Amino acid sequence: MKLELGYIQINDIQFSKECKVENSTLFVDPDAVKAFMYEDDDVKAWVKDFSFDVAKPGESVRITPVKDVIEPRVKVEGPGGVFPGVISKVDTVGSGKTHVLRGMAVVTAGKIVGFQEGIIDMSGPGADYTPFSKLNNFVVVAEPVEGYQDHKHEYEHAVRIAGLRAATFIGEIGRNVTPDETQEFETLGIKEGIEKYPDLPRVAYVHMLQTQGLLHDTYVYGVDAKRTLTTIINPTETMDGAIISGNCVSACDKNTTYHHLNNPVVKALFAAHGKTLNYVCNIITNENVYLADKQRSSDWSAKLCRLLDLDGAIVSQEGFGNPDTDLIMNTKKIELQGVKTTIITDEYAGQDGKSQSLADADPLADAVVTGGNANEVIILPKMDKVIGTLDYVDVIAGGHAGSLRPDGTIEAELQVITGATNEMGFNRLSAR
Amino acid sequence: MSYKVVHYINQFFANIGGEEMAHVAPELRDGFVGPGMAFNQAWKGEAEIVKTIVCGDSYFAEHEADAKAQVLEWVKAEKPDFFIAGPAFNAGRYGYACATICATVQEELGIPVLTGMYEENPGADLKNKVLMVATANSAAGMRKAAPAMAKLALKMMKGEKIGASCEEGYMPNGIRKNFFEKKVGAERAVDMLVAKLNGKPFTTEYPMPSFDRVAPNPAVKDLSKATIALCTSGGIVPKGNPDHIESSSASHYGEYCIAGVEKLTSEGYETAHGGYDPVYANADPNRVLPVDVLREMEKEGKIGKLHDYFYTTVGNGTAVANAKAFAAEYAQKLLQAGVHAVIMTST
Amino acid sequence: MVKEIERAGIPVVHMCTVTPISMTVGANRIVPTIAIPHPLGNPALSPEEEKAIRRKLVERALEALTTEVEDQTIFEV
Amino acid sequence: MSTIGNPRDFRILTNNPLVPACMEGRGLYTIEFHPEKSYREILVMARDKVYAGHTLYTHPLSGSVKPNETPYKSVIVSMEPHGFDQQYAEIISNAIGVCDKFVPCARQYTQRVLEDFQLIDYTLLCGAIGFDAVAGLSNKK
Repeated sequence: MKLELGYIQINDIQFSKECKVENSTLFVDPDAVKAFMYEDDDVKAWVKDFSFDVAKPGESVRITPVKDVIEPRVKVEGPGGVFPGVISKVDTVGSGKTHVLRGMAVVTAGKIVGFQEGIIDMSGPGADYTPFSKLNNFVVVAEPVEGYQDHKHEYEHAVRIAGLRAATFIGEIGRNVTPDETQEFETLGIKEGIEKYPDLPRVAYVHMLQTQGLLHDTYVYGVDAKRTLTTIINPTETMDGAIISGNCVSACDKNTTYHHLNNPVVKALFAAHGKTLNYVCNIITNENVYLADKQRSSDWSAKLCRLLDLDGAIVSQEGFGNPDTDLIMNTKKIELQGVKTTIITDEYAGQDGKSQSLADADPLADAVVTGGNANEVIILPKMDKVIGTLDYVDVIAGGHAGSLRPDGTIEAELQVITGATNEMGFNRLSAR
Repeated sequence: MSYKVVHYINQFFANIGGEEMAHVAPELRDGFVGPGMAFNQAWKGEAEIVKTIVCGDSYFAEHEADAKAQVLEWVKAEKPDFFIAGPAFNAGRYGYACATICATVQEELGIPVLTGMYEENPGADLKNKVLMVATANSAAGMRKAAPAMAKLALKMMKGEKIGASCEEGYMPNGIRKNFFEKKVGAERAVDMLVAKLNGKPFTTEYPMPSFDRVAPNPAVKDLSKATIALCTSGGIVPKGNPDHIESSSASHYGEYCIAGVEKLTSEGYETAHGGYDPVYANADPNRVLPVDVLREMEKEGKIGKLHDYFYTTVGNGTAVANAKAFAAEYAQKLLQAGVHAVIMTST
Repeated sequence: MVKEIERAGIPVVHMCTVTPISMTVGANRIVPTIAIPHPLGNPALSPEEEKAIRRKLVERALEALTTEVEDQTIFEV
Repeated sequence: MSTIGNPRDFRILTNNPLVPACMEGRGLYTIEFHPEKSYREILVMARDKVYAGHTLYTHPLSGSVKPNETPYKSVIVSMEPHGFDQQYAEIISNAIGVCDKFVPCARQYTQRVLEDFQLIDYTLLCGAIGFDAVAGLSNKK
């Protein structure tokens, strides 16, 4: 399957009645975005209002609490449309051409639950830890209707859809723009691959999806992934939004939809494809709460690795605690099939860095890449402007009592920063 | 004004002689000796070696207590800002001496310390206690080792933030620290996998907690002459828990004298453990720590002696790293007290 | 923790109810005990009987200490 | 780790009031509600069951909300002991170890926040056993 991505560089965002991209500036009409979001019945039912803002790299701006980050894309050639099964029809995506508005993102923010977390600082020390400080962010803050408290499931769904719709609307603006740069990605059929690269090791990416429940879900072609068996997906399908995030907890190591669209493992494997390895496919598997599900899913991961005659696999994780068990089960079982693994995780080694980092361990997991210790404490200075609300900073993960100081600085663990210790290996942060 | 440093080296690096001179007793000299010159040069006047202590490796090994006391006395008198030892490279006894004396100075005098040696040097067993720079396995590595040690030492003297082990060159000491790599994690993962697939060396960024096994020690030959100590992770403490061993998440261990105690009574002892129903242990603490039976057997001559102290921690609540550290610490006390065997009870 | 004592060169016997845990923590000489809240006792018995059982368990532990082992060994009572 | 689990064998250990409120009497499981127990104490109860040979059905660290944040926890173990399983024992004892490495926080939550924590724990539990969380909420007692 072959997909061409056409990158349209966005260096600035301006509100304007006319929607267009000109000289790397996105001009967008927030009212039009709003109208497009409200075309969805669930959004209409649960979201009272949206407000819009733009946050640019280097500004003294803090966005919190962040729900999701989404890169606008539009399918210009080939079957299907972006976010299949959710926004577009369920047709298989991943081939043809897709335009990407690179250098920007749609960020959804606003409270869903009272301990909602996720901070993006656009400057200062916090900005070093989140990849989203380097983007021009079109921020959508959602406000729930009265009485939403008893309907958190529905409201979370509505905000998720609203974000995807905003990104879809903006992506559409790039449909007829000539990309600044294009890049092709292709993986081959099993037999083809073996014939073309007879001497290269066959490698797949075992992609673990957060699937524990409300605020901890991931959707594949619109299907709640906790109700799925471990399966195979083409890496290019993920570039068209086949996997989207419904995960709002543990800001530092949740995979936003932006991460899924720009999966760094997919990128790194394509870079090595045909040179040092033969990139076969992605295997997606879940992280359920029920232990028998874990056993089944990890058995299937190992089984598929064997069936595909792999030599190696990279396993990535999402979230804290429970998924450590899936990570170790997957790794152990895949290694026992004779397939070599490297795993990507992050650590909760305590504020002093002295505790055991993972909730599970196995000697077969001997090649580990870490996204850093999420318990490490950081001081975030006061910002001139807050998009969203600081009401909940004191209750977010990693913040501790008094974490919002009177002078406006925040003392908290890295946990609170969106994407700080990403377990797909998106960042340079590590630990020893 | 420059920082004052005391340097510890062995007879070989002081040019006294090799193995045949390893018996020499500690000696205090003014200024730098041998490898100290390289440190002074690297520090460019910001820090300076004011005294050098030279000690034979065999002397240290055979008269450890005396050697420690002598070194402590000299260091204390000098009141330096920093204490540095070695580098010892692959010399086993020298490495042991450097690590041990650093640990002692750090603990007793509260002075920051640093040493350096080859990672497989037996002295490196103390790497979680004493910061040590990893060096080559022979003195030919001095040209690289000295500047690396000097740089880290100066940072420590200035009280600067110490980065992750791989940035600063010290051996991983069990304390995880964040830093920024040159490549993103996914690229590192692909590089690591390709190395692993090609049978090339790679280094995991997070070594899994040790699954090491310790081989069993030889059996006790004669019980009737043996001193047996009792230890427990069941949290048995004197009534009222005088040391406040927490019921969970214990941050310290208890050491209690039971000399002359015939049996543990519910008036005298209780459990601080939060992880199980305490009713049975509180009603009769011997159910967790069998002092009554062992005292009886001591009287009957079945065992030589029940050790005067027992050691207690709170099992599941204790962080793994802490539990290990506690046990390692009291194991040394038991060893020094001449205990022959231990009965450890767990709930 | 048993491992640290063993590492220091002192033979150690681990008296523990859940022997697989004892295996996991790396104990070499293991004596299974009665129950988690009262490893060396049984409140259902009379004090005399209870002490007799405790004595039996401790004797077994001492026996373990005087037995050479090469690998992790459970000394059933 | 082989037991599939019949709902009749589910013993739900919980300190979350939303669990009995939404689930009591709506399935074959048994709910053991311990409002006075802490998050950690629920884990310890589960551990003692597992040590006594009961099956651990759900992961004790369900959810990404950290143990020092949410006061609520629900874990399912078996009604009957089916034999000691080392893997369950490791999972539950590791979970207590993880719980202990988080710095305790003495934060006072508002009722709203507490309810949100209850909701998350409840929905994670529902997800694990296929109980319709939304239906349960709309029939809340």
